[in-house]
Amino acid sequence: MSAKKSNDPFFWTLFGAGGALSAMLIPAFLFLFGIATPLGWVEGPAYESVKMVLLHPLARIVAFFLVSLSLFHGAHRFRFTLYDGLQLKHLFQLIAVICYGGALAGSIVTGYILW
Amino acid sequence: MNRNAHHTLHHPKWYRVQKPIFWWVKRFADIRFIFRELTSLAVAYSVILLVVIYRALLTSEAAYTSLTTTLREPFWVTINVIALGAVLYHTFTWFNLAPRAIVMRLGKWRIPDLMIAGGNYAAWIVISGVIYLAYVSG
Amino acid sequence: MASTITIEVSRYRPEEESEPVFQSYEVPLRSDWVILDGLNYIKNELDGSLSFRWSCRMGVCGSCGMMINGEPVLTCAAFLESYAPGPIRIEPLQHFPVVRDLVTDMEDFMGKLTTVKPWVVREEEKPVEEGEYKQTPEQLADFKRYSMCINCMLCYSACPVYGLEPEFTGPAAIALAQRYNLDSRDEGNDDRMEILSHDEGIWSCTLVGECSEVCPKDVDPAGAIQRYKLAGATSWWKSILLPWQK
Amino acid sequence: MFESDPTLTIAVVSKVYPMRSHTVSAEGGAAAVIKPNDSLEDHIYDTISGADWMCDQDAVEAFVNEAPKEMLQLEHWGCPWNREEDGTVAVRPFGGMKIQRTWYAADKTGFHMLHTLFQTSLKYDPIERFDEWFVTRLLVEDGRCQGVVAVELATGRIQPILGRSVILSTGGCGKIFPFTTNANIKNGDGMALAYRAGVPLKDMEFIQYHPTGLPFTGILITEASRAEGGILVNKDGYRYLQDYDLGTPHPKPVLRSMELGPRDRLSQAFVKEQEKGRTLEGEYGHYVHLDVRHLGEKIIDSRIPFVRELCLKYENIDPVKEMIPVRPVIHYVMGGVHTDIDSATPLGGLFAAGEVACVSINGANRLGSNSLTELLVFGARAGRSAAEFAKAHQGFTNGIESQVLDEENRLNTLLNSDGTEKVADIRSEMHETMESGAGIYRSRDTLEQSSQKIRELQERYSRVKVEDRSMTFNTELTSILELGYMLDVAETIIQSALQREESRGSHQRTDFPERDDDQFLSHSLAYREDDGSSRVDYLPVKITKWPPGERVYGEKK
Ligand SMILES: Cc1cc2nc3c(=O)[nH]c(=O)nc-3n(C[C@H](O)[C@H](O)[C@H](O)COP(=O)(O)OP(=O)(O)OC[C@H]3O[C@@H](n4cnc5c(N)ncnc54)[C@H](O)[C@@H]3O)c2cc1C
Ligand code: SF4
Ligand code: F3S
Ligand code: FES
Repeated sequence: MSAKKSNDPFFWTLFGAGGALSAMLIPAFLFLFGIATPLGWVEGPAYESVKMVLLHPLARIVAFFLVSLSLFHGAHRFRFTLYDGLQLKHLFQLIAVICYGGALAGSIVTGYILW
Repeated sequence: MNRNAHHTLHHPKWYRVQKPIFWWVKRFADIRFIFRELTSLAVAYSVILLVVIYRALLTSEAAYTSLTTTLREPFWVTINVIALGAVLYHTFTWFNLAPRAIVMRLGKWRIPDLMIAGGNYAAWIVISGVIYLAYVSG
Repeated sequence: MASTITIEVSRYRPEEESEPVFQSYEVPLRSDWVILDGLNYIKNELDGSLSFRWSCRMGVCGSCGMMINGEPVLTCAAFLESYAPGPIRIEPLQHFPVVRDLVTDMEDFMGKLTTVKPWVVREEEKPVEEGEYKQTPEQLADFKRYSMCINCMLCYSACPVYGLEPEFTGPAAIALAQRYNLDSRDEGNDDRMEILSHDEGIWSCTLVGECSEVCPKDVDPAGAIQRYKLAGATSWWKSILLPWQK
Repeated sequence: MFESDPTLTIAVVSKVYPMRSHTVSAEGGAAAVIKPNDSLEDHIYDTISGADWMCDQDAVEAFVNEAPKEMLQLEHWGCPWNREEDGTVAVRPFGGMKIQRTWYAADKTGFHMLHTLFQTSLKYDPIERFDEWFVTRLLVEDGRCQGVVAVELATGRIQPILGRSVILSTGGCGKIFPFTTNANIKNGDGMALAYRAGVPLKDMEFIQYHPTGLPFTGILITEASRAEGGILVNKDGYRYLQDYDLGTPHPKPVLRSMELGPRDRLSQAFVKEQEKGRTLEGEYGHYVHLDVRHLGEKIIDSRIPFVRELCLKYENIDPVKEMIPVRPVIHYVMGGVHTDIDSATPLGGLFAAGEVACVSINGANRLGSNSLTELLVFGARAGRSAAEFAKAHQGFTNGIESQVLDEENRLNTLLNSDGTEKVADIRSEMHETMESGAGIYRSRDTLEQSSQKIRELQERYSRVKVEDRSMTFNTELTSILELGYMLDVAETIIQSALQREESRGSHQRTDFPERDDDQFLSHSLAYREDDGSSRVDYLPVKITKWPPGERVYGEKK
C-alpha cells in the first residue's frame, strides 16, 4: 500500500464544518426565502429591514463562513460521489481540482460581493 | 501474511466480478446512500442562492424586488422545494451520524448517542426559530 | 415435515465452469432450521460436492457469511422461515474473489489485518511478575465494543467503497486498530495513525454506514472510522499549527 | 503461545483460519489463582477432587503454579478481562471450584483469548502460517516425528511440511457424538494422527457431558449462567439436584453445591430424573429447564449477554421472560494423546497440548474453566520442549520422501475411488451407536454392541462414496478424512470404556457402579493394533500429596 501522506484531513475538516453549519442554518433560510415568502405564507420583511439584518457585520461573517464551508462540503461530497457512483477514480486529480477549485472560486467571489 | 501461500494469492482460477457502473440502483440502501451524497448539490445550490440574494441586496432595492419576484415563479418554487427536501435529508442524516464520531463525557459518564443527536436537534430547532422570528418580525 | 423451500445456490467449479451458475435444491422448511442447516442438508443428502465454510453454528467463529438475497448475512444466524416462501438465493460474499461455490478468498483481508498492528504496542513492557496492568471498567468499556469483531467480513461485502477500491483498508481492520488505540494499555496510537491516515486508509471511507448495518456483532465500524477521522484531522491540524510539538 | 527465540522458525498449520478455531466458542472463563483470599493449594485440591483422583498430581501442581503467570501474560497482550472498580482483574465463581477464581471476558472468554493470541502472533515474523491446510499424516522416520503431510484446501496441493519437532494442538473430538457443543472442526484429527503413528491415547473413556446445552443445536449455555444464580428445575418446577446429594437449595448460588456442582454429577442427575419420568419431552428428546428469569434483565445483560443473544437468535427464546430448555450435551474429552508433564509424547519430536492432549490434569472430569488455562500453560510448555528438541536434532532423514509419495497416492486413490457408502449415513450411524453405547451411563452390553457397530462402520468406510472430485476446496474430501479420524477415535473410546470396570467421574458403568481404586487408579492407554482395533494398557496415576478421598459436594464439604 502506498502510504502517501494524505491532504484529506484538511478537506475533511472543511467538509465536516460545512456539513454541520449547513445542516443547522440552511433549512430555515431556504424555507423562508425560497418557499414561504414566494408563496405568500409569510410576509417577507421590507427591503430596508432585510438589509439591516443581513448586512450587519456579524451576519456577513456568518454568511461568508456558511457559504464558503458549505461549498467545500458540497465539493468534497460530490467528488466522492463521482468516484463511487460513476467509478471515475482514474480521473481523481482532475475531479479534485475542479471540485475544490470551484469551491475556492466561489468563496472568493462571495468575499468580493460581501465586502 | 501467509507468505508460503503466495502462489494462491490472486490465483488465476478465482472468479472475480467487477462492480457495474450503476451498482447502486440494485439495492434500496445503496440508492439511499447515493441520494444522501447528492444532497451536496442542494447544499451548494442553497448557498449560491444566498449569495445571489446578497448581491441583489447590495446592488439596489429594485434588484432585490426583481429577485423576489423571480423567486415567485413556479419554476423556482419547485426547485426550492426539491432543494429543501434534500437539505432536510442532509440535516437528518448529519445529526444522526454525528454522535458516531464524537464521544462526550461528563466525568465518568459517557453521554449516550441519542442525547447527542437530541442536543443537535434541539439546537437546530432553537436556531431555526430565532431565524424565523427575526425574519417575520422584520 | 410438511413444507419445503427452494434454495438457489451459486455454484462455481473452476475446473468446469468459467463463471458461476445457479443450482436449485428443495430443503425441508423447519422452524428451528437456519440457512446453514439447509446447506448442510443439501451437502449430506442431496449433493456432496457443494462447498462452503462453517464451524461453530453459534455466530462466533465468523466463517459462514454469505450473500442471502443480495444481503451479507451469517447463515448460522438466519432462520429459513424468515425467508419463506422463498426461493432463497445464496451467493458467496461479494467483493471477494470466489475460490469455489460459496467459498471466497480471504488473503486480502488477512493481510490488511496485519498492517494495522492489532497488538498491544508499548515502549516498555512491564514484567509479568509485577502483575496486571490496571484498567477500570470504564476504560474497558471504551474499547470493548470494537473488540467484539469476529472477522466475518460481512462489512467488507456491504461496503461499496471496498467493492470499488480493493486497496481500501476497510471497516473491520480499522475498527480493530481503533480497538487497540482506545485500550488504556496500548501506546501504539501514533504508529497506527501513520499507517491509516493515507488515502487508502480512513480517508477512503465516505461513511456509507452499511458496514455497521450488517455487522452481526454490533461493532459499529462506521463509528470507529468516524472517530478515527476526527482524531486524524485533529492531529493533522496540530502538526500544521503547532509543528514544534510532537 | 510461542514466545520467540530468533533462531527458530515456526509454522502454524490449521485447517481453518486460526481465529476460527473452536476455542473461540468458549464462554465462561479461565481459572487461575490471583486474589489474596485464594491459594494455589485450593485450586490444586479442587482440580484433583473434581477429577475423581484420576489426574497426575505433579501435573496439576505445575498447572496451577504456572497458571497465573500465563494468564497475566495474556493480560499484557491485551486480553479484555473484566475488571473490578479498582482496575484489577475480576473473577467469578465456577462449578466445582471452592473459591471464585475464574477470570472472564464477559461470556466470550475463549473468543477474546483466541483473538488476542492470534492478533499478537501477527507481530512475530518467524511465525509462518499455513491457513486452511489440512493435515492428513504425521511423518515419522528414524523413531521421531519430522513433520506432517497437509493438503492446501484452496488448491488441493498435497505437500509435506517438515519440522524438527511437531506440536499437536488440534482440539477435541466431540463430533463423534450427535449432540455436542463442539464445532464442526472437532473430529479428533490429532488424536487419530498420533494414534496411527503408534502413540497411545490416554483415558479416552472419560468424556464430559455439559449439563446445559440447547436441545436441537447443542449450543452451550455457559456455566456462568448458573454461577450468576440460574437454577435447574424439572417439569414440576422442582430443583431436582437436591435429591442427588448435591446440597440443599438456597436462593443465592453456593459454591460447590447444587447448580454449581461438577458437570458429571449434574448430567448424571439428569438421566436419573429422566428415568423417574420427571423431565419434559420435546422434538429432540428429553430436557429440563434452566431458569434465570429472577436475575432480571439488567444482570442478564451485563453478566451473561451472550446467553441471551444465543437464545434469541438461535432458539427464539428470551431468557428474561422464559425458561431455557436444556439437556446434557457432549462437551469435552478429558482423554487424549498421552503426554508427560513437559507435553512430550512417547514419540520423539512429537508434542501435544490442549484438548487433544492428556497430561493429565483433568482426570475423570474436567472442572469448568480449567481447560482454557490448560491451553496456555501446557501450550507454553510444549513450545519450550519442542524448541529444545528442535535444537538438539538437526536435519531430516531420507525416507521421508517416499512417505510423502505414499500419502499422495493414498489421497489421490481416495479421490478417484468408486464407493457406494454415503458419508452422512456412516456418520449418523456412528453418532447413534456412540450415544446409545457410550453415553452418560454405560454397560458391558451396550459397549459391546457399539464396538461391533464401529467395526462394521470401519469396514463400510473403506467403500465410501466420493461425489466431489475437484482439487479446489473439496470439503467432501475433508469430511471423509475426518470421518476416518473419528471412527478410529471412537474405537479407542469404546475399548477403554469396556475395560474400565468401575465408575468414576464421567465414566459410569451400570454394571460396576462403584469406584475401584485398587484396580483402576490407573490411566488407560489405547494402542492401535495392525487390524485397526485397540489394545488397552494401564499406567498408574501419580499421587503425590493428596491421597484419594471421597468427592463431596453440597453441605457436606
Ligand atoms: C462451547 C464451549 C464452551 C467452552 N467453555 C469453556 C470455558 O468456559 N472454560 C474453559 O476452560 N473451557 C471451555 N471449553 C473448553 C475449551 O474451549 C476447549 O477445550 C479448548 O478451547 C480447546 O482448545 P484447543 O486449542 O485444544 O483446540 P481448538 O481451539 O479446537 O483448535 C484446534 C485447531 O486445530 C486445527 N486442526 C484440527 N485438525 C486439523 C487438521 N487435521 N489439520 C490441520 N489443522 C487441524 C483446527 O483448525 C484448529 O485451529 C469450552 C468448549 C466449548 C465447546
Ligand atoms: S466488524 Fe462486524 S461485520 Fe465486520 S468483520 Fe467484524 S463482526 Fe463482521
Ligand atoms: S460501509 Fe464503507 S464507506 Fe465507510 S462507513 Fe462503512 S466503511
Ligand atoms: S458457523 Fe460460526 S459464525 Fe456461523
